[in-house]
Amino acid sequence: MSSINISLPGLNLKNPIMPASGCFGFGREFSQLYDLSELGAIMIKATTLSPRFGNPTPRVAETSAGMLNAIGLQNPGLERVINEELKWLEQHNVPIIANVAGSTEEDYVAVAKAISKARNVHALELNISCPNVKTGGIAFGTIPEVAKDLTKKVKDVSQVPVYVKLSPNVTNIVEMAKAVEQGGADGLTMINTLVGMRIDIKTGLPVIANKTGGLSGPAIKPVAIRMIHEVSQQVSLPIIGMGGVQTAEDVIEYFYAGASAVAVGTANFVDPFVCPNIIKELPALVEQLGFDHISECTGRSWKKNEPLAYHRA
Amino acid sequence: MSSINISLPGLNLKNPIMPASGCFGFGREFSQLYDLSELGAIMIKATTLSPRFGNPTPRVAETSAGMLNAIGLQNPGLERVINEELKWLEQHNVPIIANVAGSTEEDYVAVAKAISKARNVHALELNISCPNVKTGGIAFGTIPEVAKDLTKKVKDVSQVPVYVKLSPNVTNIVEMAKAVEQGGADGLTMINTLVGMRIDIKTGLPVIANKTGGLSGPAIKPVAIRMIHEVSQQVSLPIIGMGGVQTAEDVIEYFYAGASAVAVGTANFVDPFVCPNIIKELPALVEQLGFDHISECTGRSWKKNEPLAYHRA
Amino acid sequence: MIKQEMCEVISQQQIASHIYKLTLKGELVHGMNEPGQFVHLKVSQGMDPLLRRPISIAEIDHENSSFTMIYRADGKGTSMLAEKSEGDSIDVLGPLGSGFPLNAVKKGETALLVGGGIGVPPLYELSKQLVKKGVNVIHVLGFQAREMVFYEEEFSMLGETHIATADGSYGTHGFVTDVISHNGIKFDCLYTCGPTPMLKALEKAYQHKKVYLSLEERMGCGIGACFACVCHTGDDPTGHSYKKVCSDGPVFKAGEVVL
Amino acid sequence: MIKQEMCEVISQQQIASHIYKLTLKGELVHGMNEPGQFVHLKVSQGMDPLLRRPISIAEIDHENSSFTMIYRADGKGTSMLAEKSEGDSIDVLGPLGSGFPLNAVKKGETALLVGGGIGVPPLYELSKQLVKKGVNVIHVLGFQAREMVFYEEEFSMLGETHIATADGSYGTHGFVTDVISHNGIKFDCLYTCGPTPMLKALEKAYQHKKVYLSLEERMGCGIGACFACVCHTGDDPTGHSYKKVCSDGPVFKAGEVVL
Ligand SMILES: Cc1cc2nc3c(=O)[nH]c(=O)nc-3n(C[C@H](O)[C@H](O)[C@H](O)COP(=O)(O)OP(=O)(O)OC[C@H]3O[C@@H](n4cnc5c(N)ncnc54)[C@H](O)[C@@H]3O)c2cc1C
Ligand SMILES: Cc1cc2nc3c(=O)[nH]c(=O)nc-3n(C[C@H](O)[C@H](O)[C@H](O)COP(=O)(O)OP(=O)(O)OC[C@H]3O[C@@H](n4cnc5c(N)ncnc54)[C@H](O)[C@@H]3O)c2cc1C
Ligand SMILES: Cc1cc2nc3c(=O)[nH]c(=O)nc-3n(C[C@H](O)[C@H](O)[C@H](O)COP(=O)(O)O)c2cc1C
Ligand SMILES: Cc1cc2nc3c(=O)[nH]c(=O)nc-3n(C[C@H](O)[C@H](O)[C@H](O)COP(=O)(O)O)c2cc1C
Ligand code: FES
Ligand code: FES
Repeated sequence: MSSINISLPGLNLKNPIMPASGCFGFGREFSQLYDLSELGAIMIKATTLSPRFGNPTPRVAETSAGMLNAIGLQNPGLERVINEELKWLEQHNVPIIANVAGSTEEDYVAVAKAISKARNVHALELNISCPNVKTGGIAFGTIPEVAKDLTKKVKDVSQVPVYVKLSPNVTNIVEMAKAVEQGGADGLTMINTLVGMRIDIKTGLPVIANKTGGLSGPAIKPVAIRMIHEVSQQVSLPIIGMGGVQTAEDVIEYFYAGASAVAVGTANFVDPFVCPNIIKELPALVEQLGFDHISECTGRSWKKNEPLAYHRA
Repeated sequence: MSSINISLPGLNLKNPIMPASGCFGFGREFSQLYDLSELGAIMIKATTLSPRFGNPTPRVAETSAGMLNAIGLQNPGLERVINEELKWLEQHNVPIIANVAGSTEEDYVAVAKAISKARNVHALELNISCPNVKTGGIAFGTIPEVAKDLTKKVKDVSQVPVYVKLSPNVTNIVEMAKAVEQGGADGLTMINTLVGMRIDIKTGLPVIANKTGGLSGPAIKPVAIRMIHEVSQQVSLPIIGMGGVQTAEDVIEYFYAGASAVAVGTANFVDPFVCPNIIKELPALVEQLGFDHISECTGRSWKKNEPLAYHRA
Repeated sequence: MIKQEMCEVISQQQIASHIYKLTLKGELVHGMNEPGQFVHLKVSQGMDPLLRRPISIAEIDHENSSFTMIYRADGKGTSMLAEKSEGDSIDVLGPLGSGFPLNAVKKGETALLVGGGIGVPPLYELSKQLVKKGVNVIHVLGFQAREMVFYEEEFSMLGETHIATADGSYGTHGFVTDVISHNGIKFDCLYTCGPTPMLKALEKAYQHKKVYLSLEERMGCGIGACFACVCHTGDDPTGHSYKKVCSDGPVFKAGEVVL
Repeated sequence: MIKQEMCEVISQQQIASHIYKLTLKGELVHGMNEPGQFVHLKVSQGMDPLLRRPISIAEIDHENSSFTMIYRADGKGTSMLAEKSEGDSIDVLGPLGSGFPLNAVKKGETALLVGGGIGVPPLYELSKQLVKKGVNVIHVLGFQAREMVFYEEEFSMLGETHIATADGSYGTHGFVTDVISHNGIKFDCLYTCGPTPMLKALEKAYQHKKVYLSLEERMGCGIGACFACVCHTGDDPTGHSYKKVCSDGPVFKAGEVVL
């Protein structure tokens, strides 16, 4: 059986699989279903300085092989996340990646500074790409200079490595990646959701109260794979890939594209045991493909040009 | 039964349904299956100045609720399109929208000038958004000023109204739409495909020889709906919507978002009779929804805020 | 204890216009105790449709390890569900949420159960359990029209049962609230499930009474992790406090959350 | 005449490792005349998977309005196809493409039919039609291993039949080309279908002979409209001339297109 442990800035992971931010809350619910320490890491729900209620409902809508969400960064706020959620998570032996959100630079910096001190937070995920908040936010995720500056400011105060979460809703994703690399990012996570909308045929109105929402799920996987394939060849930061992952095969596709770890979002709603199931299947699949260690898969699609020897018998 | 005829610049359509460019060739194959004059219009395959063979195969790959293609604008070139394909199409009583492509401004202008003179060409579709050609192209579809200039130059020589086909692979679609509006466009068609990739788990290499391809099909519908919803509120040009349309209900969703007609691409491969089937179902659906004319549906989702009275019994 | 299990279809039958009754067998039945809980169903193995569908538990049969749901086949998912037949299996996640509190009424007291359309099903198990406890039950069930009425007989066997239809094609013409006031129905506790306007009307009409309402909301996870289904709380109607319909509900005490 | 029709499954059975034989009934059978044509199947009603799957016609039975396909259940679509059983219906588009020309050989002449793996099936109908015409047929069929061999008996009943396996677990060890030269097989016309390396080897080895090859390519529409499946032509190998595998092929004369 091949090895699937992975070492990334700040993160020594027993396996490269982690639930994506916003799709796993703070872990409490899933802890009733399985042992959270089976996970490589957990990306917790976005945390903002003050508590946020988020958007009105309906907040989700189904689409073909995907879903839209406009939760609007609902969370109990920095203080309670640290004192209640992260504290509670300490009983589980699993590194936490804290998703940091805000609408001003000051917000981001304040959250990053405080949350990066929490004992079990091993890395930050700088969420400059949430499509579901009206104020400010958008510039952070779409203007390279702005993203770079924010990254720098957050890096200055963070006690742990900073991964920046990129938005796919841009003309030039490489430009964004390079900018945050220059800003001092330790890694990238990509992709956040594509902005989308559904309109109810019966009412004539958008299904989601916020009108637009973020498109996630298998539908967006080809976009994510393309962007990671492109970015991983142009920057030297490790990438945690996400978007539509449902199976161990999907994980390998992300690695081949250039990812070094993978997050699972929407699929947790379809099959709550998807993460432990993938973790169980991964070592055998990596071996079957002829690799001793999963890290050999990273960037395979652009590093080598000849096909693998392996073909399913 | 409600009416579904539609009047747009250059186009008096008996119905608002037309096959999308590249998914219907020049109509010859489908003419063996049904009478082409049933269609509102036909958007023919992209035409370039010189013949193009296109990309190596494999050129297509399936994705979740979608597909990737990298045909690479294969076509027999301007001269043969005019003398053979458009000539052949003359026997069918259906307006043609000619999709114009190129890698330089001169190419575009030359094609537009000549093809707009063809007797059955009622409008041009300026393809500034093909993701599958390596040279030049990309700037036309992503830089507002460049798109505006090109539109202006093409408008200057075209004998028929010019619709500009927008790429979804941009940060700000409204900016692009406004630019081509200023360039003198008579209408918009949107969206072209999203750039995507799939990697074969067995070979470790991209499935498509060109590596990246354009993502189409139901998977991208929420992105298209969102963009049309946004653009239709900001520009005053009519929009021909496309992306994942498979049913009469999808057509209505596009109209509600802000479209005035709809093109069907990928679905022609799934069900070759999809266009005539939608055309058959549409009048009854429009009536069931409580409209006398389908044009009342255009922009419903942002023009009115109260839900429709209609609920399926 | 929430479980995920492939449950076998024991029976499926159409019982009214577009309304189906589906009985599944599975070990997770033994985790079902409170009436008013629901399950989250994956109706196809592939990704069309992608998400699960929340459906209430209408009847629990611990002895046979089976449970019954009643649902309306309307959209894609429920229409596909209606095609399942004996021997097929369905991926079930549940039981989910917290249901109707039985201890809100005592033996000998009267409970009024008010259901609207597809909100009727969870009241059936509730009624059975209340009757077993010795509670006197009265049912008021509202439907759109005659052809959508279901389970009248089943409810009648448990207690007094009134039917209202919106178009007057069956039972009383009008709303459930009309039925209650016209008949001067008295009760100690009211349990209800149905469309939000109905819940609102009942909450308003019986402010001074013990009222429990079962809510519906679009869901992602169904287990409390995604924040798709939140509502404001009654004591902080515009603030940050919230309840999740899927895990804190779907049943709430009147006033606990903003409808 | 291309038709789209919901065809009924008459029978389905597994005939070798991962290999299935599927017989469908439908009126479009009456449009099938040339061996080597294919159909485009939609294996599910929804969009998972979205696209059709091209599968060759292995046997045509005009009398019973039925036709048979033989396929390997490998990916998602063919695996779902393997789950269909008697009475189910499948959306079929076809017949498509142009097949093997029967008139390339005359009565009394010898035709060599060479198939590799899942390229074997269309040769069966071809062989039957050639035999009916009075042509002498010889079959050389290559497979990966013993457990993947199928239709040996069926082909044997039509003419001399040689089997080769890549791992030597059955028949001759090696490639079909080895079998042909080792046995000194003589023929007037060669028909072949299988993996591209095999086609290339045969094309090269028998340049002076009449050779017809059936190609495979990833398809979109299957009817010639999308330009997914084009290949360069032999007389203009790097230019703009092209042939579409789906509509000009899948069968081409050797040299007509670039493999
Ligand atoms: C706690 C709870 C219990 C329920 N119990 C029952 C029951 O016992 N019987 C019954 O018939 N229905 C019940 N419903 C409603 C049922 O979930 C929807 O009718 C069903 O999800 C519609 O799915 P569809 O595929 O037919 O429709 P589609 O329109 O294809 O659904 C698209 C998406 O919207 C969601 N959706 C659509 N309508 C609703 C709705 N009313 N509530 C929540 N999500 C919705 C779907 O789950 C799906 O994600 C319940 C809902 C909730 C929240
Ligand atoms: C003209 C023609 C005739 C064929 N006849 C037969 C036959 O008689 N028996 C048989 O077993 N197979 C045949 N094939 C191959 C068959 O089409 C593929 O095995 C099948 O499409 C794979 O689908 P999947 O869902 O199992 O695999 P997936 O990997 O899920 O398929 C993904 C996508 O790739 C396409 N694809 C994958 N492999 C191939 C391939 N080898 N050729 C073309 N497209 C492919 C699929 O159609 C689909 O669009 C034929 C192919 C062609 C072009
Ligand atoms: C309901 C929901 C809530 C989400 N909330 C967040 C969030 O708070 N912060 C964030 O960075 N991403 C959030 N995301 C995006 C996911 O983390 C992930 O990037 C995206 O969904 C793509 O992965 P998937 O296709 O596996 O879901 C959310 C996604 C969903 C579906
Ligand atoms: C195989 C294929 C070829 C295409 N070729 C062209 C083209 O030549 N010119 C063009 O403007 N768009 C082309 N498109 C894009 C479509 O016209 C359409 O914009 C897109 O596919 C979205 O619609 P759909 O989801 O209905 O397919 C092509 C799409 C496909 C799938
Ligand atoms: S549905 Fe996910 S929190 Fe309720
Ligand atoms: S598959 Fe579309 S042209 Fe051949």
